[in-house]
Amino acid sequence: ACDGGGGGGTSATGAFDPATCQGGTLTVLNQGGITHLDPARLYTSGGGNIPSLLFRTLTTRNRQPGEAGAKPAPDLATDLGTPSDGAKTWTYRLRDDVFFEDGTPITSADVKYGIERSFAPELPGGAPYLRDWLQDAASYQGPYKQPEGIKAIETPDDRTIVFKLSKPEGDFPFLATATQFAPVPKAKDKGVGYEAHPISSGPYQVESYEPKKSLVLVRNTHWSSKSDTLRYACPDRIEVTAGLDAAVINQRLVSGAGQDANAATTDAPVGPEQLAQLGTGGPLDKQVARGEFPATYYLAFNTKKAPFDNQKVREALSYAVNRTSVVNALGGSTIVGSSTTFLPPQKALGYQPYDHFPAGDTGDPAKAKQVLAEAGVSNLTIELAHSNSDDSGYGPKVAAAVQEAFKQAGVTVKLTAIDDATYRDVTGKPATEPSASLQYWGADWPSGGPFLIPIFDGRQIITAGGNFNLAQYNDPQVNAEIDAINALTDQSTAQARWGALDTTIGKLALTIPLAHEKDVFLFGKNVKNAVPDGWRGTYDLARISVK
Amino acid sequence: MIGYLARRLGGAVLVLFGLSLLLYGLFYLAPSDPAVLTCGKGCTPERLAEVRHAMGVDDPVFTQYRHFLEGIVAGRDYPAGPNTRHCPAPCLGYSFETDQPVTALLADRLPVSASLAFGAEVLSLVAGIGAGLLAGLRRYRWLDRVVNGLVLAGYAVPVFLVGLLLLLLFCVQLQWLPFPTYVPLTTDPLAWAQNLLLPWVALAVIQTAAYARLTRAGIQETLAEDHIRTARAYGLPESRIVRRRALRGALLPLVTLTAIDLAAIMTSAVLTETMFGLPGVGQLLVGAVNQIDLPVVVGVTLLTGLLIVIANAVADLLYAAVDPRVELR
Amino acid sequence: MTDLVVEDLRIRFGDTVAVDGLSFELPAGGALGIVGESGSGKSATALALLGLHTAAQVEGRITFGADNLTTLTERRWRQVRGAQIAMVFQEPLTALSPFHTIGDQIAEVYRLHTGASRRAARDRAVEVLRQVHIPDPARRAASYPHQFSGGMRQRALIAMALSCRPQLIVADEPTTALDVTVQAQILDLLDEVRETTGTSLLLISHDLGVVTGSTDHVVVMRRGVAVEQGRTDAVLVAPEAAYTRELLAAVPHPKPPRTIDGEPLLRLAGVRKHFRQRRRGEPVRAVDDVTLDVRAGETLGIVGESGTGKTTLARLMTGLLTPTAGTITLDGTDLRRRPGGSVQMVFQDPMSSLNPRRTIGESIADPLRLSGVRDPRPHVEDLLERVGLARREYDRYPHQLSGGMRQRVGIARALAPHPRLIVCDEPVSSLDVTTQAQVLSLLEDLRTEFGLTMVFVSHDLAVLRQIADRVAVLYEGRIVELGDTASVYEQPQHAYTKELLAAVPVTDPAEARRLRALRRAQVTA
Amino acid sequence: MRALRRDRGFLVGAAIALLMILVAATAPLLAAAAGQDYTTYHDNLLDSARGGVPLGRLGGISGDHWLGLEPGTGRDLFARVVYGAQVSLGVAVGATILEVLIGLLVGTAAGLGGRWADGILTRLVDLVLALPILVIAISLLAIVPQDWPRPLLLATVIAVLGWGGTARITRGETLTLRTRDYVAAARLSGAGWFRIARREILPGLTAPVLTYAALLLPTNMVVEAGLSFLGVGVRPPTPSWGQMLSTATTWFRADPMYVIIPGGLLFLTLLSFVLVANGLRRALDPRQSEVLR
Ligand SMILES: Nc1ncnc2c1ncn2[C@@H]1O[C@H](COP(=O)(O)OP(=O)(O)OP(=O)(O)O)[C@@H](O)[C@H]1O
Ligand SMILES: Nc1ncnc2c1ncn2[C@@H]1O[C@H](COP(=O)(O)OP(=O)(O)OP(=O)(O)O)[C@@H](O)[C@H]1O
Ligand SMILES: [Mg+2]
Ligand SMILES: [Mg+2]
Repeated sequence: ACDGGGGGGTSATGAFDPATCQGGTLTVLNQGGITHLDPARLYTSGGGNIPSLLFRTLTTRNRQPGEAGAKPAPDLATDLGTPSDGAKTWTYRLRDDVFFEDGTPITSADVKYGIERSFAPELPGGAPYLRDWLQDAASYQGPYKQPEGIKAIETPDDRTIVFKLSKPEGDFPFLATATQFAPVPKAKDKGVGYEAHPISSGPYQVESYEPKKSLVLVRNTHWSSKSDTLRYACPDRIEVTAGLDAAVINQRLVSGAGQDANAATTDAPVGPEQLAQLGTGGPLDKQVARGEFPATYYLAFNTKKAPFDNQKVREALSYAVNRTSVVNALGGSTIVGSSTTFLPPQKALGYQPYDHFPAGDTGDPAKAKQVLAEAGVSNLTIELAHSNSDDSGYGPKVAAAVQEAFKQAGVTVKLTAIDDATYRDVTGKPATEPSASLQYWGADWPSGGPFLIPIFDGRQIITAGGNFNLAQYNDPQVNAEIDAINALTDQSTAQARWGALDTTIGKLALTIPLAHEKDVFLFGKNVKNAVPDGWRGTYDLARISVK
Repeated sequence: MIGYLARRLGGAVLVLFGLSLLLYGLFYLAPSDPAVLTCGKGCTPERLAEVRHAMGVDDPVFTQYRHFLEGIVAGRDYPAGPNTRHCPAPCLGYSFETDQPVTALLADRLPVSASLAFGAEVLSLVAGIGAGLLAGLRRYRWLDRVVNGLVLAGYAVPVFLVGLLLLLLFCVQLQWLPFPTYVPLTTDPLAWAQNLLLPWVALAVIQTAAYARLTRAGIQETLAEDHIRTARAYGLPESRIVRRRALRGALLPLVTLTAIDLAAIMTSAVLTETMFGLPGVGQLLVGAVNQIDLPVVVGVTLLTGLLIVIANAVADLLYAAVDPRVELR
Repeated sequence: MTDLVVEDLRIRFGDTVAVDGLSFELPAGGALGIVGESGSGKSATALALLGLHTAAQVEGRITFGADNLTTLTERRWRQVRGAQIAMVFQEPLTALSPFHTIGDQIAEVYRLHTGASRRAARDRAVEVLRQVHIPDPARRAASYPHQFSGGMRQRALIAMALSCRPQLIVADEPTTALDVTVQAQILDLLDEVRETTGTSLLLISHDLGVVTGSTDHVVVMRRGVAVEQGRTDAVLVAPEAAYTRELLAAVPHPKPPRTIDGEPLLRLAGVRKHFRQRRRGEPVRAVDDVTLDVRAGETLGIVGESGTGKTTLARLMTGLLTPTAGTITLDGTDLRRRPGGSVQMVFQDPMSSLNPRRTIGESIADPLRLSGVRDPRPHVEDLLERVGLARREYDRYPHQLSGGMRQRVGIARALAPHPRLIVCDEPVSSLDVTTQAQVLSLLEDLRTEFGLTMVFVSHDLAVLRQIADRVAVLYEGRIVELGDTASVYEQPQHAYTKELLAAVPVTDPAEARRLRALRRAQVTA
Repeated sequence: MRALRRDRGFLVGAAIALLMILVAATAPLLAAAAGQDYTTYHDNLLDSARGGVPLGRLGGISGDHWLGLEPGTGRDLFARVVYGAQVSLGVAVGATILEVLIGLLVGTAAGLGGRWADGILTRLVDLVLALPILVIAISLLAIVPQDWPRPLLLATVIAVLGWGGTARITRGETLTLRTRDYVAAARLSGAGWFRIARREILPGLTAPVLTYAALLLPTNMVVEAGLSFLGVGVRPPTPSWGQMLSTATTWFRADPMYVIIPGGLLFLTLLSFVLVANGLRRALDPRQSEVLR
């Protein structure tokens, strides 16, 4: 059932020559806008699509299709970093030929300062890992209140930067792709106002920026393709328009009138309108990129609450679920695939197929009833929380599909809608956590760790809020295994053990995996080299050409 | 006149005050915490507390509201990293979500909504009055019937249905028009109009129906008035009577309506702006509500409330200007 | 040369026949009056003379000079209207366009018919305004109609009629909406205009007194038919048709004097009622320092022109309004503490005084129910019978009754709770003369039968003379004269009372001429 | 009333409106008659690879599914449409009734009350009229506890924000009615304000308020549809026409029937109500009837 991730569709990449792709204006049509352009405040997996046009980080996405693309690659740094002290210390050396948009060379102090800024409460929103991973950083309040800086980051010279971690983290090269690892010149830092014009280290710089509305990028003349082989930076100019309706975006990409022929999108997957025209051999088949971003839709049980403290009940419901209806509710089999595993089917994450509660695609209500009877439970009524918005992927439609499937097994489901904006807030606080809820989890980087640790590591149960271990599952053995895998710096060994761990935990039915994401994106008819990468499943703006 | 304006202004301030208090109250009662969204995924409780403090949402609601009022009157200073940011009066604060000053956001979005409302209003006035006149003068009975039918149908179609049909017909099927994007009037007037044409039409449908109906009724009503009979009794030709006498009386109610509607359209364009992806005030608001972006929600609401109040005052002034009988009180 | 000849005029609105075979003649320079009660087809006839009917079928012949008006084209009509035949309408408030200045409206008509220059037209407008005695006409020409009083508006309309020097002016009830004094002025003006310009005048009115002094011929209409016509002197002095006699008989006549020295029932001492105005400035002193006793058993008349505070005073007396200053006592106790139903009122507008959504029986029964009567229906039916209505009218709704019947219902309702005092605010002003006479005699009968005390408010001196024992003359909120009816009428003391009396239209042609002369003398003096 | 019986537009409108009300009232029976309910998924009848479009022609219309299927879920469209009628009409009618009640209460109180009461209530009405309704409705619906009965809540929210017009009209009418002489007559016979309001004023308010309410009904229906369109309307699996239309926007070309059926019904129902309102106004509003005479 798995096509191994990424790289389904587009034309042969062999014909594409990055050396002659330069020129033209690329239009990007997006639904949601960029709310922040400050590298400290961005939370995008692997530096995202648009930010990485501006910010170079210590490491970056490898931007290859398929499995190869799920690996980090050196960016500002000369390599993926040198671990020592059992992966508790990571040392990077910066390249010599990297400059800010004003021509000043980038130093290790700039990288350190960039990271320190992300600790300031004035600049919230970034990924939380560094607070946890760096030694004694949890209470650091940023350079404005504590100018002395973080001790755990050392810059012995202008080119070298050393990170001291509190525990072994083999995934550090993945984390170093985050925008928090982008350099920020202290002299240019305006705090909250910095994002109006962040100083670029990448191929483009900001010409104009209005949050959630528009962003215009032009070439950064101090960037050179010699120093950066991953970003092709073909268009001379990139104009992002945000706040559009998904259906409108896709219609525009299909009709391709005027400048729309040179358009692409980073956040509007195809809708049913276009799906009907895809795969029919029509012209649209040449304008589509199919990939897979590792992400899972699942149903989470709160095992601290009855009846889900009873494993049999969880198993019974795992039998009852009808994945076909869930897939249809999420947009059909072209843009989601049904899942019986928590890890999405990608090798980089360590995916190992399993189906502990085989019930076919449409569920096995008879078996579910039987298991419930075994457990001595009858006339079961449960509550299921979901978001009030279908855009989230855990909205009313999926909830209704689950409700209907459970009804077949004699289980009554009362749906509780929670406002989308507060959904994570409510479900992430054990005090307010519902007994069962629909959830979605995407990888911050393509590795088993960020997928399994927040969900199943017992030490990650945060009672005050922001918790993702919704089962509130705490097994010392599992915790120990997680630590052991974290210390591995060899990815293939790590992958195998993540997969095994997932298979083991899956037996407990702490969650019901429902489906995994697939990504089908259209692009304008003049757009070339729109190849989905293996990391995010979508094409990379840094490699697209409109010439 | 001055006294009148002063009284209107006083009333407006009261209404706006009530509105903002209401919103603060509502948001305070709401279970959602804006800091959670700002802080992002995996935010620890300690970090959340810090962020909440930095955003100023850890104060009691009355303190927050007081700061807000002070900001409007005297401006406010906000912590912003290495230095503080001064938000000059009338300060509506900074967006929780994007950290932009709300006043700037509003100033940025207003032209879009205003263009939308203005065009739609002009369109519906022209079409509505035209149709209403044709029907009201009853030169041809069948025309009256047709217009009447269209008017009723106009009342019965929701904006989003019209918008959708228009998009599909003109942008997808026929491709006569571009998918609407906002081009400022000052940049390219032609592109401005071309892009806004469909949203205008979509928004104008209901208004057109209302205007047609009003004009039709107004014309018939004035034509039945005594002074029209006088004009006839003194041999004035019918066309002149219609032009000089009846139109004035029939269009008078429209004058007041126009100003009020202009404000009403601007505030109710949420659906249209969302559907056509136009970056106007309505779209700003929908996003802000979803993101619990209190300063923006309050700002938009105050702005729209202010617009309605101003529109009402303008309507009264206009009415007094066109109808010599009216005196401002 | 320009005789107006109407032959066998028939006007039909669908099935209703408004005018049925009317014929009359109006010689050049003559003045013809048409009188008749409401709905008798007067306006229909006037509109036919100008070809202004849209919904009606008009048959018959109307010749005006050389033209047969019934066969004119619309084009030719437009040349006739305003230029040869001009019309003055009843409602001066609505007959002028509110959006244009008086001068513009007159000038527009003038320009249309003469093709004069703007300037000349403006000058002509000022000229005719001066001719109708608008003070400072050059300035007032720039005023809008709402800035004119009712009388001035009517003058402006007459000025408009004059502007193109027509051969005929048709005036349809030109004074009905005006005060008596103003009415007299307008009638005098029309007369003067006729004399100075030589136009003929067709004057329509429901009031015999109005046509008496201003016309030489009169047509009496009833239900679309002329029941009598002839020289005014002849018809009014020696009527032939029964209907004309009825009309003349219905005109109020002085009643034999009665002296009443009862105890004061209602006492008003220094009563004022001021209404604050929306715009800053002096409040309206609707009633200003009125001291007055209503004696038990008498009928006190209160007379005054529009806006002098009659209604306000009446409402004060019933307790519907509370005075700004002063005291009102009923039987020695403050009026505010009166028992419910002890003071009742009969209102002017019979349409608005009955709830259109309730049967008339229910309306009358209400006060009875409130005073604790369980089953008021028989009582109410008795009352209905007493005021001259059938018992079964109980279940009918106001709109199913005629104006006179409605007024009877209003009286029955006032009687129901056995009040000590009934205040009648212009109870007959909106009724036809004949109906008016019936209602007045009903009131008089009831007064004697029940020994009622009444306050009777009216603007019509003749009516008061028939019903009141004493009369108070109200002028700008003050009582300027108070005395026995006979003495007030015969030896008026106050100048205003004199003016009022001089303006009263009378049905005796000789008396009418005398009064006109008197007024002329007053004006020139 | 006789005028109404001769008004063809009114008769057609009333017939359709009655039919819709009947459909809404008997939704469970109708769905049962069709052998369907509005929650069951028919995944086997969908083309999952094409996003979940119903298989077969015309959105899957068949003997079993009279109006076809809902794309994406395969729920029976006929059942959903008739239940949707219940919600759409129920919310609109409920909101209208509430609005009229609040409006009547506030309007008569302001009209009959003293200068102070009138001043305060009129300010309140102005405030309500100045509220950007859609905006506040969205925030309100996001704030209230999610487990409250949704249609009731929708009706309440719409009414709470929308009673200003009724109140204003009621106040105006009351102000004119209270100057009528029959009110004075009632006072003179000793009736209190409450009795006057009930017996003399209220009957006079019926016509203007009824005609206004008749126009409010379709307006409220549009508001419900709009709120559902923006995703804050009724909760699944409860269907409503507005909600269907909002999902339908993504299926426009893939499954036109899913737009045409609820869109057409919404249009038809709104049109019928507008026709009824129009007829009522002509019959009850004397000003209008004068013009027509
Ligand atoms: N437009 C019309 N349509 C139908 N019937 C009409 C119309 N105008 C007048 N009538 C009827 O014609 C008859 C005569 O009306 P007309 O207006 O001439 O009476 P009038 O003598 O002027 O009465 P008033 O003193 O009340 O002005 C009445 O019965 C009236 O109801
Ligand atoms: N409620 C009120 N508010 C303000 N002014 C009022 C009010 N009622 C009456 N007035 C004013 O008081 C004055 C006297 O009015 P009132 O109605 O008593 O006159 P009237 O003699 O009855 O006139 P009419 O003959 O026209 O009925 C008028 O100038 C009127 O405008
Ligand atoms: Mg008449
Ligand atoms: Mg009066």
